[in-house]
Amino acid sequence: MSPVVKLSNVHKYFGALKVLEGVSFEVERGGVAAVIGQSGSGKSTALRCINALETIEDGTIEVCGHAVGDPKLDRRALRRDVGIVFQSYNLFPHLTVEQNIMLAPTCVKSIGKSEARELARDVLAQVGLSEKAQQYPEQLSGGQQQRVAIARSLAMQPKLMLFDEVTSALDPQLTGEVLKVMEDLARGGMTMILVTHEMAFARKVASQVIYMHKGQVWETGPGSMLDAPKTPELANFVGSGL
Amino acid sequence: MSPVVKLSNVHKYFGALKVLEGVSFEVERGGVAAVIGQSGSGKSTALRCINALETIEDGTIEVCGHAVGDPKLDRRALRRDVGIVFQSYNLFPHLTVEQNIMLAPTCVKSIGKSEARELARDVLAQVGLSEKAQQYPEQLSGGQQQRVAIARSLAMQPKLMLFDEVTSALDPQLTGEVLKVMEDLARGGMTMILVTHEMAFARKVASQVIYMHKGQVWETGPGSMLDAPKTPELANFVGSGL
Amino acid sequence: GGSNAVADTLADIQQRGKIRIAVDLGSPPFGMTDAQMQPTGSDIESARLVAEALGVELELVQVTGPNRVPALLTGQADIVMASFSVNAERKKVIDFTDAYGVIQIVVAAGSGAGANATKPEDLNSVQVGTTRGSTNDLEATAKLPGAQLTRYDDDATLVTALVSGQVDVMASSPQIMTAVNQRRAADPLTVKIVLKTNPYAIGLRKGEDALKAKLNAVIAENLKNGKLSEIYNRYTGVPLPATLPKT
Amino acid sequence: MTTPTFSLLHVEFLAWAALWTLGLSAIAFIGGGLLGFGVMLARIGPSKILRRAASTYIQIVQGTPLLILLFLIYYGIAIFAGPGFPAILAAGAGLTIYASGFLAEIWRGCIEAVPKTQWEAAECLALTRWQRMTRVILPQALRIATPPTVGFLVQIVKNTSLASVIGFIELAQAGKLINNSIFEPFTVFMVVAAFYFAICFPLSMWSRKLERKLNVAGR
Amino acid sequence: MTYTFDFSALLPYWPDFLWGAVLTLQLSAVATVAGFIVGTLCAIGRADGSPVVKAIVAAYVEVIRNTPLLVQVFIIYFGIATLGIRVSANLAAMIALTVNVGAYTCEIVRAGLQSIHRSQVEAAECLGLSKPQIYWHVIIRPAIERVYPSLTSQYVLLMLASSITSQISAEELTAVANRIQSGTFRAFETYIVVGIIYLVLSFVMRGAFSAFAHAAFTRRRKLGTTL
Ligand SMILES: Nc1ncnc2c1ncn2[C@@H]1O[C@H](COP(=O)(O)OP(=O)(O)OP(=O)(O)O)[C@@H](O)[C@H]1O
Ligand SMILES: Nc1ncnc2c1ncn2[C@@H]1O[C@H](COP(=O)(O)OP(=O)(O)OP(=O)(O)O)[C@@H](O)[C@H]1O
Ligand SMILES: [Mg+2]
Ligand SMILES: [Mg+2]
Repeated sequence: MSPVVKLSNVHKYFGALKVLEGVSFEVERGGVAAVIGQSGSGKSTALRCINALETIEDGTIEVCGHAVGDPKLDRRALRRDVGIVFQSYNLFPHLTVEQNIMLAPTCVKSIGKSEARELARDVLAQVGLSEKAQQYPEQLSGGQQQRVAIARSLAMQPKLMLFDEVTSALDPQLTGEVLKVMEDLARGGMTMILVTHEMAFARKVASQVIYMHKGQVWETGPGSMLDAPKTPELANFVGSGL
Repeated sequence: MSPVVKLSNVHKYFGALKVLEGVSFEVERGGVAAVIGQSGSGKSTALRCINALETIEDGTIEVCGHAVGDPKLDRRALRRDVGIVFQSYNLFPHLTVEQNIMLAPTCVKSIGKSEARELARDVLAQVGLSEKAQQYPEQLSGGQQQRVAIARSLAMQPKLMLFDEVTSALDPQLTGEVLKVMEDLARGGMTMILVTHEMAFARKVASQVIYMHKGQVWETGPGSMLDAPKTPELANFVGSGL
Repeated sequence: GGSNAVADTLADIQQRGKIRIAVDLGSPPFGMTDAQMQPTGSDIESARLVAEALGVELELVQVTGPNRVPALLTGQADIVMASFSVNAERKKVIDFTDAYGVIQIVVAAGSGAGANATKPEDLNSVQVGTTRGSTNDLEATAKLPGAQLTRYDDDATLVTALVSGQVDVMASSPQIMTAVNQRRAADPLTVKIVLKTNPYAIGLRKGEDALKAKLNAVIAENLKNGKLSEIYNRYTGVPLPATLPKT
Repeated sequence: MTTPTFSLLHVEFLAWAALWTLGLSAIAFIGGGLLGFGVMLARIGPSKILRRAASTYIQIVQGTPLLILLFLIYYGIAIFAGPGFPAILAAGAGLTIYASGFLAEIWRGCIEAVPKTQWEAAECLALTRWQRMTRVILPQALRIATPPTVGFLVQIVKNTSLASVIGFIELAQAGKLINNSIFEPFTVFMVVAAFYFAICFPLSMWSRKLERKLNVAGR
Repeated sequence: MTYTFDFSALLPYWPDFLWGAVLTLQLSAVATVAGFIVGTLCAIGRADGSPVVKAIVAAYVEVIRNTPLLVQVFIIYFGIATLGIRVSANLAAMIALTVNVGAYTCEIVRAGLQSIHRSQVEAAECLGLSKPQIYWHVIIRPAIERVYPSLTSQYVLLMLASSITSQISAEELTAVANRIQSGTFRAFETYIVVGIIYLVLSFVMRGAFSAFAHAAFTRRRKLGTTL
């Protein structure tokens, strides 16, 4: 079985700044990869490259059979297979929760209104927000908004979900709500890559931990690697991080 | 010797809200009064009344010989004698550090440019920022900005200095820098009133502690009073505060 | 530059059953509006005559003085009837029919500056109002080199300036002077110097020989039957001279 | 020849001319809005050439006096499109071009005021460029764009007065005509000014109210 | 198309174009400086004046902003004369443009004044600065710095709008154009040339404004923030 995501020797520069310097890793179907590392180590950039939000200078990225580096890449096809959730939710403020969720299925997959509404109901139930369908984003708490953002991605029934520090703007209680949703997803067999600062969560949910440092994959392995770091950098990171 | 500051039975309302309800205290020349109390107890308001930034409804305030409650008060004369430093620095962003300091002496005291520049050099040395004279405020750290604000007040050679929670926007290290400057000033014999949350500092520097509660001076005495509160409110405050 | 001779505007006019005549409603009494704000004036009446004679409908195209030649060259109008004085510069780019009226260019002044002027030198460094780009402007520019010419966009603005006292001397037609004096009773203008007597005619694009011939015939007939003179007299207060200068 | 004084008849004449001013403004606003929207799309679009062209267009329109623009259009249309073009179309075309240059720039600012992350989020949901624009960005930009757009409408109404120089009879030209028959410049132009004020002031107030509302909503 | 372009006919007139452009720049420069002063004073009056002053300034701003410049030019030129004062067309044009741009400046500067935080004023009060000193050192300078881009656009628009004053015989660029085209009968060519001259003038003006900003706003220069 081929991996869902495969990065090989990816290089990414912002002008003179080398942000990714030969990043390689792969994630199997149903795998949950937790990407950790200091601020500025290139975690978000790696995620954005996987979703073709950034172009790369060198190396290859294959995602669900799409060659992401290829200039002829069909971005919309890629994005039908990949869902991404950001730290800052990015819900559309002028649409209700339900409309937020229905937008992409109706526009992109040309699903009928009523079917899309049913879909919305399903994913909202999945994130535990069935009763908020008619609210506007600003009427929701941060944690609820973040769960709607996840639901919105889920409605496209992606093969891969990317999460970029989805809890770091939330207080501990709200964080708990969102982590629970993600745990459910993982248990349901979704392939996921999550950038996170929640070591405990990474340890518990991730099938694979990727420690990034200075734009490189410094260490990678199962969750237990956090308890026995091989490099001094990870040891230092884990020690200070929690 | 008459006190530098004397408040007698001061009342101050904001509309229906009674903020000061009969506040009386005095500070001798060379004295350092630390005003403590919960948020909303009227500490800042008391300080602003002393400097005629607020008008009072009843009572009298005498500061360096000026009758502050008097409608015929010469505010500019008062302010030549009183310096005040706020929590939010309030430096002028379009002027360099040196220009910030020189502004009032040249405008108000009609001192010549070169003399004012020398003065600026002196007070900057006093707060340990000689090398920052040509920088703009936004190029400085919070602690440095706060020290410039103190220097700016000092340049007017006031007889009394008021400090309103000057360290509460700063992290511990920067707080230390600013407190050191204030300690030096106290040791140099400056009359000072400081609103502060730093109990340890109050205990160490203040010749007199004023505990405000619900718009009144609830308890007052030497620094040692903090170790043996007479009222349950102060006991509670000291207990929770540190 | 200029135009070529392929176009036959007369045929066009007859084909569409309508003639577009450019008039200037800002130059009383040749073109102006009446109390009901309808176009009126000797040029407008004459334009009606022309349209009638051609047996076509009349469409008035409003232009200002400086726009008269461009209106022709760019085809905004078929012909121009707007106290359009004949002069050599204009003849280089457009064509004129025979004259159907005359217009004098005079310097007129009130009791202030220029009151005693009898020759152009008397107007040195005196402020003289005129209409930008008109023959008056050209004439005054040439003959009053020492004067301070103040140029307004149209006659109406010139009249307003004279009435309101912004200028006290004008280089324009006697008809403008009459219009001014109706509003300036306290200090009426009188003619000081006659700079030139100009025939004015219908302006048309070059090479429109058929149209020109037709218009000349219309003018000749209406001069003979006295209609043009009657119109001229009605609006300017004086009859047309017995013979008009050649154009 | 008698010289009438300022009368109700003239006010009525001005009122009719004011209707022409409104009509011309409407043409300019609708035409300018459509053209300006297109220019704005080109200005923020993916094609570098179109972006450059749109930006040049905007700079030229914004850097040329409307008066000159009107002259150019008036004579230009006649030269290129043949004779017989009514003044209203020339005036309408001139004002349309003028309005499009400014509206394009105003609206570009509003669209760019929608956070970049909204574009990204829409992109990540696999929406096409057009869908992103119409479903996500425009509805949000609309809110921001309303106050300055209404504000600009005032500029258009006022600037229709320049159409008088090419012989179009709107409010200002009507004023000149009346003045031409009665010579009371001060009265006539005061009344003309009052007419403009009556049209523009409510628009200005409306624009300000919208702006305040937007600021209170705080985004 | 029965029209042949001929720009060569305009060549002999280059000094006229030049002088027209010079007068346009002069008109704009005077109106810019005077309008800036008028507008700033009005903004202060509106922010800090008595109710009467506030009402007068508000009325001035609203009337000017809601009526066309063309009509303002006529009223001022003929209105002043009706009062018995004779001014030259250039002076009347300058007055009209100043009155006009003053109202717009007032609005822009007012926004700038409002953007200065109260605490800045308080700090200056506590240092004993007098009201005029506070206005000059702490409020106006940073406020102007903040709204400088809007002011720049407004003054460039003013320069373009000055073409309207040709109607009352000010011999600026557009008036020159009208005269030249009626002498050469090359209307289209003339207006194209004049349009280009205006474009150049507006670039020159923007350049001058940014040079001024570079010299005047030392902080921007030092910190490298763009305006
Ligand atoms: N659009 C951009 N242009 C230039 N530099 C960028 C851009 N985006 C990111 N960078 C830089 O790339 C580096 C890596 O950024 P990235 O956001 O990937 O880090 P991160 O690991 O996600 O950090 P954090 O934990 O703070 O989110 C940083 O130094 C950042 O400043
Ligand atoms: N300008 C004002 N208008 C109305 N109420 C005010 C104003 N300034 C202060 N207050 C109210 O007066 C009360 C006392 O305020 P003050 O700022 O003096 O408290 P404080 O002791 O300094 O508190 P903190 O520690 O939070 O600074 C508070 O309830 C506050 O809300
Ligand atoms: Mg990141
Ligand atoms: Mg306080």
